[in-house]
This record gives sequence, structure tokens and C-alpha cells, in this order.
Amino acid sequence: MLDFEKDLIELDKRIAELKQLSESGDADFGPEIENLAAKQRQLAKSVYSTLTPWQTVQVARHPERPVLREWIALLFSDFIELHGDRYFGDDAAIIGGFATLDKRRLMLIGHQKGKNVEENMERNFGMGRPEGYRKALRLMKLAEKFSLPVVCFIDTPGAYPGVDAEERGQAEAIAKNILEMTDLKTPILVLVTGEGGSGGALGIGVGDVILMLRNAIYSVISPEGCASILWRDGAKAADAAAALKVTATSLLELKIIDEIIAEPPGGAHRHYEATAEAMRPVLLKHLKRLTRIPASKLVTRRFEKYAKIGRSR
Amino acid sequence: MLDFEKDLIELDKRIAELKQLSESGDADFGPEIENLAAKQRQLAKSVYSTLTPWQTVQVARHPERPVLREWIALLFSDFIELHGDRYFGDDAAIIGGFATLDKRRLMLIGHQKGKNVEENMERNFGMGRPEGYRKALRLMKLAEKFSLPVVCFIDTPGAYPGVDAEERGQAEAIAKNILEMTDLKTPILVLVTGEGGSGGALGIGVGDVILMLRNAIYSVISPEGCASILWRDGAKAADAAAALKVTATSLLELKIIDEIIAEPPGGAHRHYEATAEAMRPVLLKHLKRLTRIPASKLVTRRFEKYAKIGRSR
Amino acid sequence: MGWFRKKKSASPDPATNQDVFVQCSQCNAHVFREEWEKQIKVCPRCNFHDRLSAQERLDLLIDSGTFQELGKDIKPGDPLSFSDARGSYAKKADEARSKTDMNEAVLAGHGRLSKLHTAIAIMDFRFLGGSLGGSTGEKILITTEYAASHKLPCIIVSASGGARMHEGIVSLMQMAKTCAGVARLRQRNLPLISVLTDPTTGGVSASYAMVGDFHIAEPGALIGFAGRRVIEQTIKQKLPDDFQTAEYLQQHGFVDRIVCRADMKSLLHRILVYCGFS
Amino acid sequence: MGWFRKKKSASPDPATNQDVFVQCSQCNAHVFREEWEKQIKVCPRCNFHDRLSAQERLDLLIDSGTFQELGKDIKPGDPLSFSDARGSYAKKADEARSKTDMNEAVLAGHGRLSKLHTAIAIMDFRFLGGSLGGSTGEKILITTEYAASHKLPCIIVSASGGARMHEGIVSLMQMAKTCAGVARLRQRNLPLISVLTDPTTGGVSASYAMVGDFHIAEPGALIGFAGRRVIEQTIKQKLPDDFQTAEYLQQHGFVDRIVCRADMKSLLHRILVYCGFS
Ligand SMILES: [Zn+2]
Ligand SMILES: [Zn+2]
Repeated sequence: MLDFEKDLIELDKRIAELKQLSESGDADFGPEIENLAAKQRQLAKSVYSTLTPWQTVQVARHPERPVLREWIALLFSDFIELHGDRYFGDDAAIIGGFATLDKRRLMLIGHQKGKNVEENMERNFGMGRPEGYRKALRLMKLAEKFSLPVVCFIDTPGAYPGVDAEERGQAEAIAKNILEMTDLKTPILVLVTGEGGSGGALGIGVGDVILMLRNAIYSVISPEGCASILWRDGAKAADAAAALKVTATSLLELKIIDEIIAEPPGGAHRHYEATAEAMRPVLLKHLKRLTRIPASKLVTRRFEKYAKIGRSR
Repeated sequence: MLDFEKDLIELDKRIAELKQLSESGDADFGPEIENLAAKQRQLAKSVYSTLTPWQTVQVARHPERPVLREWIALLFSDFIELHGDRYFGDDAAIIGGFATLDKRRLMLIGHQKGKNVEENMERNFGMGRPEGYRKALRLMKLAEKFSLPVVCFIDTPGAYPGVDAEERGQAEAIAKNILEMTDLKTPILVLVTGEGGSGGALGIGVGDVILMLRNAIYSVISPEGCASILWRDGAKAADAAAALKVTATSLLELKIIDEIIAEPPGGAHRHYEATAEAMRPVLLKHLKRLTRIPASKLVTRRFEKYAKIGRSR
Repeated sequence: MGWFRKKKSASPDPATNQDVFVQCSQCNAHVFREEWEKQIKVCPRCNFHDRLSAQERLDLLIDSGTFQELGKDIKPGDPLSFSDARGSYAKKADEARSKTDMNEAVLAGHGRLSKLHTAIAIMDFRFLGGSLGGSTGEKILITTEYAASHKLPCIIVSASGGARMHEGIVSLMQMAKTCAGVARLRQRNLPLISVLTDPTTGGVSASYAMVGDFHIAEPGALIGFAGRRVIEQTIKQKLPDDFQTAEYLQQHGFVDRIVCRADMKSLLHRILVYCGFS
Repeated sequence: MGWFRKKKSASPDPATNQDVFVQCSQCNAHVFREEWEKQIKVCPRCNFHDRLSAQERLDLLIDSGTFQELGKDIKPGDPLSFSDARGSYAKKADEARSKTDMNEAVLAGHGRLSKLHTAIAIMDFRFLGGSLGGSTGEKILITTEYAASHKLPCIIVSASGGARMHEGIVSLMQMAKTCAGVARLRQRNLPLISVLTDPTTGGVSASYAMVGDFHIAEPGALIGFAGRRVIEQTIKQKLPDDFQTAEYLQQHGFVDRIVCRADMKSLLHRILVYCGFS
């Protein structure tokens, strides 16, 4: 349980209890429920409007936060998952395939975290291996070939730091993807839904438009990792999170991202459908706009956009 | 020792003995040596002009026959070997890199057999794995990018039939190479120097011009394999070799290859330099001609050439 | 490349009424013949996908009455005038022709797949083990060429033991010839869907079957380059049961999807729609 | 991405005369300083390749007097106004500038390599561990852009611990920015030679350093994505000694050639000639 959510969870529980009592028919707690619900909404709003960067990190990593499979079920229709990199394997931590969003056909690619221990073992906690990045690239090239836009959902602690991943060229796989994405002749729309973990995120995260959910984060290094290096104390993660400017609001100010998609007060992990419905029009708006731009122009603009970042002259 | 070479080897030995005696200064055997040498040349000519297909197979596989490293030393200058497939590994059975033939710069790719047990263990007897075919493709794409012709030296019993090779997609790797070679926008010159073993050969063997050394072979299946399947008796390999038409002369008749490069009587395994010097002008002639043809025309002609093979209408 | 790999098909059950029952060769279940045909030769108990003839596959995939055959008269050549211990290749090919009522191991043409116009080539394993000869390659090529010139998607359903060794080097060169055809699809951004059925091995797996934009396999299909026995001789070990199955291939990254026969047509249709055809 | 990986350089030998001898940090050999410099900081006993400054590397590779620097005045920005427990990034950057007499971790420009005109960027590990900040990326980009617009080959010599975390996300985005530059070389068929020196890790290895047409490494150079310690924590095992060395990378297919420092210039020249430059 997250610290700052204690009171919210307490209210959730009491509302649930009263609802159960009402349903068992002993008495009608309708007004009390309505009253508590209003209180809960108020509290959620106040807690969630003042989250610190470190609290946001915790929300972004919340075990109940929707994962890619859930976003797919909520938002897309006719998903056809396509497996394999055609070189070595099929990574379960990065998945992709054809999908449809309100009649718009596209290639969907994203990190797949699990929701429990078993799933996370299978999905490697959403940490991709080279074969995952290479599969993603294969799907992007298919999208380019068949003139479909690419939509990437980012949610990873980072690329997998394991011996086998190094052996098979984790660095090369990510580098290649980044290179190809800067040069892909079809629109790329990126949405950071949870954790945007460094190179593991960017490996499927270069695009024409970068969106973020309000409580998602995006960072060059985990706050813990940064704290243990620069503060020599992993416990200073909150300081590092603030200094690194990992939240959507900071990243919008820095012009790294283009738009923030609001989450209902209480966060996406409490409001799956409402969050999805907030995402839908924003995704559609950008898809509509991007698919009207000629591919060569897209590539030029993408170059110019990235070329500007970090120019200190 | 090959059966039909017994007398030749006997003469070789006697000549060597006499030479040694001459050198030790006891007596001058000059005339005898010259006499024997003439006899040897005569015998070599008669034996080698009447080789059966099965005998040719044995010559093509002769353990003393020059391997790629030796051809490189004999023919090319400034070889820069380039390693690795950028996915998984560096196959020692298929090697390649930049090389120069009489001032003509090119990309050289070929199977590398060993000359002794250790070398053959290291080189896997010239049987490529997927990473070898993928390295070859990478080098071909580099050649295309920098407008260099590709020259492939074929000498393999076949692609490696091992579990790891299957796991990493032997079929896919060979198929991909064949596809890309039919579409490569630079000249491809192929020379079968020893064994042209089925898909393992074709995986780096699609080209604009296909040459063969006189005693090289090229076949869809090993004569032994064919015999054990169609004759139900591996010992009928000689029959299978004849039926399969694996020799350079047969393949020229079938219009599968474009030209035969003669080997001195006695074979390449007795005459490294003379064979290399016979190869050089033929390679140069075709390189000169091919590099004058525009790339798009090359690709169209390559298509037409292969499209015709096996057309029975 | 051993082109004649054997795997028993479901057979009439001798212990019971041969007209009424079929016995599944994988789980030995006795299945009503009527049910067996209704399930398109998929065992209702163990999901074993028995082999289909090219015509059966065509009926499964292409809208009734829309198929136009191409190269119907193309039949095997005999470039090497090949004979082995058991007779001539020409005779064998004639036998295969009369046995299957086909002229080659490929049924080629174009038609509608749920209304979408597509070029399609379907291999038939009964014809000399689906081996790849000069005319086999020719029929694959006329299919890709038809797709290329008419801007159609192309579907190739493979079922093959590999090269047709009776045609020697001509057989091997079909790998290049068919891939040259695939390259022309690629030049025009036309999709190739490769459907991998039991078995897809040797020279077919190492050419057009493995260079599709999409690789769709049937459950349990044997897919691989080298034959099991050759590999076992090489490594001197027994191979695991799932070696070279569709599932194994998917796990190793070479198959996009495995789909049950009953869902194949609809999956292909959905993919073609995503590729921009309507 | 830990950007400050430590590996001891050869040091003046305190046990002997510091002006006269250097001690190899790998084999502990005592080497005359004069000899050490003559061998371009390669140990004559164990072939250990000690790190070079960007200027030393430039002297090694580019013909004397032909180098034209680009972006000399570009110095680190401070997009996050970053401070940590030990002070501000701005101050750290200033210290690095005065220590190295460079404005950034990259020396960028163009010059002649054995008479061949080439664009070149050389990283200097002494400058904040060769970390990749916004201006570091900028200098890589002006190098690739110079090559692209002048139709020159491009050489990038990497030496970096990875991202510059003081610039947060701006550092991460340099991976995309530099690769976007590489894409423009590729569009023009211009070669990129990536020279991998000790160390090339993290964000640099996962961007421009690993997308060269040619990957040339120095012997023993550390090259990898994740840090050794992070991996050991993940797998709870000790790693083999050769893990992430240039030799290991070559064995796994990611390095074209490993070449001793003394032969580097001539190898680069030969490759450029093969790429059509003269
Ligand atoms: Zn069954
Ligand atoms: Zn030393």
C-alpha cells in the first residue's frame, strides 16, 4: 500500500462495506454511501493534485496499474499479435501486432508487464531482451511497408540487464531500433503509460509525438540508481526523482513530450475505463493529424525535433 | 589416398626421392627426374581427363585441395576480414571481407574448410550456421552500399545440420540470403571451388555468373545421401553421383553454370599456384564485364536467368 | 534434403467399420468419418491436424466458385533423364499425376478469400512428397508473378519434404527462382503470407516458405531445415519431441502465429485487411 | 546507466622515479615513460591499451596540421538546473572544463586521415566520464551533419560510461538525436566507422557507437550496455573476466575487427579506400 493512499483506501473499504450491507437488504445506506463517495473524490483530488515526484514514481509503478494487455482490451479491437524476431526468439516482455482504434488500423507495440508474480516471471517485469527489440523493429518495418502508423506503449523499468541480453547485443538492438525509428517512413505515436525506463523505453520510444499519462514517469535512470550514485545513498531516491524531473508535467515544460493525458483523481489503477476513455480521443487526434503528413516530411520533422533537444547554443 | 591416384602418388614419391639424392650431391639424376616427371604429367593427364563423376567428387573433397584461406593468399591482396553477424555470433565456417584482385576492389565471401582435424573442428568442416549466413548477408549489403562487386567462393558439404542451427533458423537464414541475393544491386560472381553442397552452397551462391573449377562439384544432395534414399544403399554413391550430374561439365551442359576454369592435370590439390593463375583472368574478365552493367539491369537479368531454370513448357 | 518424410495420416479403422470410422494417427481416437470431414480432418479429441490435399485446402480458403487456376498443364520435366534402382523419374512422376489427379505438387491460381482478390499457391504433399522440382518452382513463380503484375497479395501454403532430387541441381535452383519471384512482390510492397503446414522442410523451408511477411502455421506442423535423422546422426543424441514443431518454431522467433485450421481463413482475411486490401 | 565507471590508468610509479617510469595498471610492469609514450600508452609487455585523451587520439589518427575543429565553443547546458548532495552540475562541468581544457566530452571536426578527408568526433573519458549530455550529443550531430553535407566519411571514436544523468531526460534523448544524424549518413550511403575504445557503455553503446557500418575496437576495451555490478546483482553470480571485452563482443558478432593502436590509422584508411574514398 502506498503511504499517501492510506486514507483513500480506508474510504474505499468503508464504501464497499456499506454497499454490501445495502445489497443484503437490511437497510438503505444510499445517502451515506453517496456522502462517503463524495468525500473520497474530494480526497483523491487533493492527494493526486499534489503528488510529489517520488509519489508519482510509486503510482507509475503501482502493481494495480493497467498493463498493456488491459489497455488493449479497453481501447483496441481486432488485435492480431505477431510473434518472433526471425533471428532468435519471441520475447514476452515486448509484444506487438495489428490493432484497430475506432476504425483506424495501426501497428501496436509495447512493453508487457505482469500483474502477479507468475505473470511477471513470464514477462520479465516488462524488461525487454534483444529479441524483443528486434521483434519490435520487424513489426515497425511491416507497418512502414503497409502504410500503417505505429503506436508504442511504454512501460518498463528498463532493458533487461542480464548476461544473455548482453551476449546477444542489447546495446546493438536498442541502438538499431533508435536509428530505424528516426528514419521510419510512417507516423510513430508514443505513449508512456507507466514507467519510461531509460534506453529500454527509448528502444521503442522514438516518435513524432510523445504522450504521457499524468502519473507516468520517464527517466534516464531510476531514482534509486541515481541516488545511489550521486547521493551515495539509495534512500535519497525522492531527492533524485525531484532533481531528475521525471514527471509528465516537468517533461512537458522541458518540451520532451507533447501532451499529458489526465488520469481521474485516484489514478489509473483505480479508474481503468475512465483513463482509457481519456486516452482514446487524444490518440485519435494525433493519429488523424500525423497520417495526413507525407512520410518524407515526417522524417525530416522528426530529425529536426530531436536535433533541437539539448542544444545549448 | 584416392584409388585412381595410386600410380600418380607413386611417381610423385620416386621423383621426390631422386631429387633428394641429387641434392645430397652423390650423383646427378637430372635426366631420370625429367623422364619420370614427363611420365607423371602424361599419367595425370590421362587419369584426370577421364575421371568419373564419383572420382570427381573425391577430388573435390580432397583433403589437400586448397581452402579459402589459401585461395586468398594466392589470388587477393589487402584482405580485411570483417567479423560477426551483429545478432548472435561470428561463424568461422563462413568468412568474408574486403579484398583486392589486381586493383579491383571487391567483397569476398566464402566457406572456410580446415586442412587438418583441429582446423576442421574450428571451421566446422565449412558447414555454416545461421550466423554465418547472416554475416555473409551483412557483408553483401555493405558491398551494395559502397558499390563493390561481391565474389563468393563455394566449398561446403552443406549447411550444418545441428540442433543449434535449427534453433536459430537455418532455413530462414538461407532463405533470406537467397532472396536478398536475387535482389542485390551490385554484381555477384560465384565460383564453386570444391564442394557445392545444396542449400548450404546456394545460401551464398546466387549470382550473375556462376563459375566452377573443373574438379569441383555442385549438387542438391550428397551422392551418398541420394544413394541411401533412392537406391536404399549408401554404397551406390557412384551411381547417384552420375545420375545427379554433379560435375562441372554436366552443369555447363545444363546451363546452370557459365564457365569452367581448368585445373592442371593432377588437380588443384597438386597445383595450387597454377590453378590460382588459371582462375585469375577468368575472375577478372567477368568482374570487368559485370561492373559495367547498371545495377537495375543486373537485377532484372538475374531474375530472368533464374526464372528460366527448370521451365519445362 | 530427404524429400520423402513419412508421417502416418489418419486411416480407415480396420478394427471397426471402415466406411463409418476414422482412426486418429496421433491419439488413436475413433472418430465418425462424417465428424472427421466436418472438422476438416482435425481430431476433435487431440487437435491433430491431418494433412489436406491442395483441393481440400483450396475449398477451405477460397470462396466457392471464384478460383481461377494458373498453369494447370505444367507438369514435371526430366532435366537429368533420371533413373534410380527402382526405375525412371518420368515413370514416378506419371504415377504421381494419376494418383493425385494433379500435374504438379502445386495448385496455383487466384481467387477470392472472403471477397478479397488474392493470388494463391497450395502445395500437395501427396505429389512426390511435395518435392520442389522445376515445374513446382515454375508454378510458385507464376503465382508470385501474377500477384506482382495484378497488385494482389500472395498466399503460399507449403507442404513439402524438400528438394526433388531426381531433378538434381535444377531442383536446387528453384529455391533461387522462387525467391526471385518473392523479391518482385517485395519491390511492389505486396504482402506474402506463408502458411506452413505439415511438413515444411528442406529446400522449401529454406526458400519461399521462410521469407513471408507473415508466417502462419498449423498446430503441430513439422517445420525445419535438416531432417531429424540427419541431425540425430550428427549430434549422436535423441531429439526432444517438440523439435521442429510449429510451436518450437514460434518460440524461436520464426512463426508469427499458430492457428487452428477452422480459424485460418478468417485470420488470413484480417491480415490482408490490415495490409490495405479491401 | 552508471556513467562513471572506474578503471585505473597507468600511473607514475611511486616506488621508483616518477618522472622516469610508468607502471602498467594491468601487468604492473615498470616501463620507461619515454617508451610508454612512444608506444602510444600501450604496455610493451602485456599489450594493455591505456586510455587516450581526445587530443592524443587525434594526433594518432589525423594528419598533422589538417584538423579543423567544429563546435569548439559548445559547452554543457544545465537543462534541469541539477544539483545533488555534492553540489551543482554546473560547477562539476566547469571543473571538468578546466581539468581537461575542453568544453565538452567530444572533440569534433574534420581533417585528413592519410590524406583522405574525413569528419571525425573523438570522445574524451576524462570529461565527466565521457558522459552523453545535450552538448555532447550536439557535437556528435554536427560531425555527422558535416559529413552528410560535405559527402565525407565519418569516424566516431567512443569512450563513455553512458548517459549524463545530471541532464536527465535530455541526456537520454541524445541517443535519438545522434542516431538521427547517423540516419542521414545512411541516406547518403556515407560510411560511419565506429571506433570502440575503453570504455564504451550505456547510452553511447546503445546509440551511435553500435550502428556503424564498421565496428573497430581496441584490444581489451570494455564494451557493453548494462554495468557489471548491475548485472551481477540481477543474476546473483560473478561474471567471467572476459565479459564485455572487445574480444567477447567480437565473438558474439558485434565487432568487425580488433586492432592494436599502432595499426588503427592504417586500418581505417584501408577501409575508407574500400568505401570508395581516395
Ligand atoms: Zn487425435
Ligand atoms: Zn602491462
